[in-house]
Amino acid sequence: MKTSFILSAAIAIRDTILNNESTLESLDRAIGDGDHYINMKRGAGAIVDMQAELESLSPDAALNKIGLKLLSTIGGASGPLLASFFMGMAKVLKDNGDESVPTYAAAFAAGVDLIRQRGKADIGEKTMLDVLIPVANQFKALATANANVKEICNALIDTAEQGMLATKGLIATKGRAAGLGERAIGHIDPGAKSCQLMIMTVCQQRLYSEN
Amino acid sequence: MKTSFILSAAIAIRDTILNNESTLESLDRAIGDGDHYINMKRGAGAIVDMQAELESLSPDAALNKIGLKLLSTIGGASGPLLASFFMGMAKVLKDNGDESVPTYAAAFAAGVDLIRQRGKADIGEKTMLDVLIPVANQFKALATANANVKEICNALIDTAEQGMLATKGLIATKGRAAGLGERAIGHIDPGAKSCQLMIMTVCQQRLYSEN
Amino acid sequence: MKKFINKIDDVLVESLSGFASAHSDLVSLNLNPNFLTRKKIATNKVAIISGGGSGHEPLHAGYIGYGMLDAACPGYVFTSPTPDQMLAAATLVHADNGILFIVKNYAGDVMNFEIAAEMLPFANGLPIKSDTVLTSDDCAVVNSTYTTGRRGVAGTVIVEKCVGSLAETGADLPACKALGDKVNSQTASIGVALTSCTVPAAGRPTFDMSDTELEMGVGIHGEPGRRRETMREADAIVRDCVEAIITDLKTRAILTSNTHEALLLINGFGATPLMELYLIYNTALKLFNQHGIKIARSLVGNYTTALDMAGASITLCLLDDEIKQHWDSPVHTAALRWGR
Amino acid sequence: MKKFINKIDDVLVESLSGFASAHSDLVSLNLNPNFLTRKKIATNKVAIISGGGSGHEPLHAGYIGYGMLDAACPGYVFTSPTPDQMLAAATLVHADNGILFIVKNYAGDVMNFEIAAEMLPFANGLPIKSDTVLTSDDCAVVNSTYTTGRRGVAGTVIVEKCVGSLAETGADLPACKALGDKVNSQTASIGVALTSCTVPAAGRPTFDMSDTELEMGVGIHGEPGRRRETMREADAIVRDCVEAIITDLKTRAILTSNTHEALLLINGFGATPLMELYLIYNTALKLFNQHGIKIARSLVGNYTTALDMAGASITLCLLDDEIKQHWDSPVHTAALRWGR
Ligand SMILES: Nc1ncnc2c1ncn2[C@@H]1O[C@H](COP(=O)(O)OP(=O)(O)O)[C@@H](O)[C@H]1O
Ligand SMILES: Nc1ncnc2c1ncn2[C@@H]1O[C@H](COP(=O)(O)OP(=O)(O)O)[C@@H](O)[C@H]1O
Ligand SMILES: [Mg+2]
Ligand SMILES: [Mg+2]
Ligand SMILES: [Mg+2]
Ligand SMILES: [Mg+2]
Repeated sequence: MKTSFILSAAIAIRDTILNNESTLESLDRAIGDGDHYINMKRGAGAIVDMQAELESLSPDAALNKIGLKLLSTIGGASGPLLASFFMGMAKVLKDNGDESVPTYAAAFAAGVDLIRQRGKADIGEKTMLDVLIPVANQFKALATANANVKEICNALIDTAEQGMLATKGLIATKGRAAGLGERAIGHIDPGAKSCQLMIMTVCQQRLYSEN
Repeated sequence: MKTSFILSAAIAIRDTILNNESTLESLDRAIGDGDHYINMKRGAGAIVDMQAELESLSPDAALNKIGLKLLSTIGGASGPLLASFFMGMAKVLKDNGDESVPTYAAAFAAGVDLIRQRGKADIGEKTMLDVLIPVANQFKALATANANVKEICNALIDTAEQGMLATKGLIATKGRAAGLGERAIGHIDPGAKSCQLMIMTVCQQRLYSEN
Repeated sequence: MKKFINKIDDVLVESLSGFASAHSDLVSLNLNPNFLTRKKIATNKVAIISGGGSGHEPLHAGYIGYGMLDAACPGYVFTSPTPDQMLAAATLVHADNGILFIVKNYAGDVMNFEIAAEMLPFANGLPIKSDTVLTSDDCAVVNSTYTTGRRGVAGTVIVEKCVGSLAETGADLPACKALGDKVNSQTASIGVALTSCTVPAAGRPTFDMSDTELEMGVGIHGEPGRRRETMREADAIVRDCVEAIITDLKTRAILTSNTHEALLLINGFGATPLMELYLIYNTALKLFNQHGIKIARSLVGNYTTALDMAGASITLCLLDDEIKQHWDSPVHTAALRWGR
Repeated sequence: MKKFINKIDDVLVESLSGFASAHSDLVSLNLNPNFLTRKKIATNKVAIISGGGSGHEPLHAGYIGYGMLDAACPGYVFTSPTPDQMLAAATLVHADNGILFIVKNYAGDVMNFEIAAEMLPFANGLPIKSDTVLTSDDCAVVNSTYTTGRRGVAGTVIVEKCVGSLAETGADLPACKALGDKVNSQTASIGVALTSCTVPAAGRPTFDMSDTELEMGVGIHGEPGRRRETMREADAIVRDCVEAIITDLKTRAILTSNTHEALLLINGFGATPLMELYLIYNTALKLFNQHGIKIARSLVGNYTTALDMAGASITLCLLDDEIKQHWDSPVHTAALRWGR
């Protein structure tokens, strides 16, 4: 992975967020406090704004810096969680180099693991983890099975989408929607949606660069 | 005039006020603070509630008591003004007996005069006085001219209506609407409307008892 | 209309009862006629009594207590109280040093308080002296000899605070009246409504206003103001308010020198969040500074409301040493408290 | 959406600047990262730092000052602040005696403060001790091992007041933490919304609600509550709230004896007039009395708001001598002041 890929992915993510304003906003209005879109937009914008600063860094250093930036920019629940993700990823890349698919998978999993620890949450609690954990698991499995980039990307896009949709049927036991009990059922979790969108965007980006 | 007439007139006035809720309310909403109907209803209701107390009194004593009751019941601008009217009337009746039409006309004029003094207002200022002053003047003139009850009542009903309608074209220089300048034009003054309604009601009452 | 009320006829008494219970250390409530006094009647001072229609809370009952009012007479919502209330309140406070009524300049309030003042000497056979300060700080209504004049709005709080402070020192009735008149004349206010209020008994908004309009110069009863305008950004709205205030103070030759100290009150009408009020303050402060006015004292919050109206008013009171001293002095009421 | 704002991105800083100017005798504002401290940094005491999303004004900055907070970190509207804000604030206050964070129990706030606390020892090379009190008074959310638990709402003000008072006496960090936890556990709140709030950046109401509905158990960010119900008279609404509070305190075995003294806080969410809040108080007082609870202290007003939401919350805090003493002690902040 090159830092330039991170930078173009960041731009693509920012655009995806902006294009999904009403979706993200209405999901968080329904079972949260309505600020998830604004939070994500602020975070994504801040990363795009640091392009110059990131360019010259190694991918792990860039990801770490992205994590720190998100930590001081987003706030709310999603801020520290997404920050943890990038910092967890950065650490694995730093320790293991950044050139093999299994390393990427391990890095992704490490990022998700830090979210898990920070949020004291797990799969099935109607959070972003319902997207991230299945994706991390599948990424690892496909990397181990030596799947090619195209297979991996397509699979992760699907898995993210399924995880996101699955949150619809769940009662929340973490985050702001946890107060809602049964009333949360029928609504997709906003954090799950934004993570699904980001995964989709990065995978598509990777697929394009493949062609 | 008998006290019994005052009592039945009070009931008729109360009913008229209740029947004109939306008219009175929307007039005061437009150029005032929206409470004129509530104020009039409260006052009229209080008088009806004191029937037992008033029955045994002479007409002048009853009117004086009505004035005092309105003073402590209505509040706002209309309270002290209407109270003044009844107390002014009562004084003339007390001093002059209560059996001649000219006395009634003088009493009415005295009541209106007290309103004028209390409110420091005159005709043309877009207040209840735009109804009351013309009515008082005409009442006096007709009484002097020995007009009969029917003529007087019909004339006063018309004059009250004209005075009320005339407030529509005026800029207010007294009362709450005085702050509005040109914006008051096109709206009938609520106090003028309620006075016109009350005069009409009493005159009709008198016309029925004539038949 | 959605409000926390039971029967409409009970709103006032239930609310007053709640107020009196919540502040039972400070006030006593009398019902029928309705008035509130300090818990401990103060003696050897001019008694300061105010009152007016309800719906402007914390005005006036919230200002009863040490350093401010001795009693307050609440009328029905937006309806001035009746003379019997003022007489009963006056009879209960210590009146040996006379009574000063502080009355917002509305025909109804003026007349009802006037009648009370006329009846006062006969009320309990004692020759009680009284005088009245009419507050008329609203510069939205341009004064003229043809009108009953300007309305009393949020500046009333400053008058009550300063006069209350002076009365506490044992000053006599003419001195209290003089200070009240001075503070009133040095004060100018203007209000802006973003929504109407809803009188409970009426059950619907006093006026209609679209989502793209505002009412410039609105009264605290929802009376229409100078004009209906297009909604715009806060800075532009505040600028117009500040200009109106400056023009008023200059026209009345109150603001003459190039620099002046002042008290700036940003008052919420009931439904406007503190966040917005402080934003208004931020802009007003800068604009007044540009006019050479140094904001030496501030007050931001809901002090003279119009039920559930969204909107705010800006009040500027030019300070001199006397007014400043009486503004700063200790006060202990439900809504304004410092120094003790 | 009609609000007194300019550019949406500037709302927070403009409002904070206005607040800091209006209370320049009390607070200092630092921008980027955003935090406020007391004007005069207090020494030789545990520093009490709170913070949270904006839109709940006067929470928290309005409670900075003698007897309450040392600093507050405001996030964007309804969004918890970020760790750099807390670190910067902690670095500026006197931290020799340690820092107590008071944090409303929301995932975002908890995590951001947690990270700040973790980073604190490394922030300036000094071994700064810190601890955290999580407030969780909202009994609308039934606690369970499966959830992150109850939300912190208006009871936070009582925790901040009492802990702030204790810290002022020179008590150490564990003592402050213990009092905060105790006050929190003895407190229960529940809120009712009559309208939604509108987040400025969203530009439209967080939820839709018809003219005949209310939201029982709403959160202070407009989070849905226990259930959508039919609008009804105040007494019936208040009765349900009181029952919820009593049930909660009994279920948690906090309310055990037959008689108990308590503090009753009726908190407006931003757009509800004082008149209605006192009416609610009146009913709540009677109902709690019927449950053997004597209301020994009261607070009625907008203390923990949800922008422009019409609605109110009821908070009951069971008092003991220690809590009462710390509630009564002098406090001098923008929004709560007595005794000095
Ligand atoms: N403990 C947690 N673990 C994992 N994800 C969480 C947790 N709490 C909240 N989230 C995620 O955060 C999202 C909300 O983010 P956001 O709206 O930005 O913050 P906030 O809830 O503070 O307003 C939720 O939709 C959920 O996916
Ligand atoms: N100075 C005055 N002289 C005569 N009538 C007046 C005067 N001021 C007000 N009014 C009358 O009182 C009416 C308003 O009464 P009301 O709504 O009950 O009182 P308020 O204006 O105090 O709310 C006006 O429509 C007007 O007719
Ligand atoms: Mg959110
Ligand atoms: Mg009226
Ligand atoms: Mg009125
Ligand atoms: Mg949030």
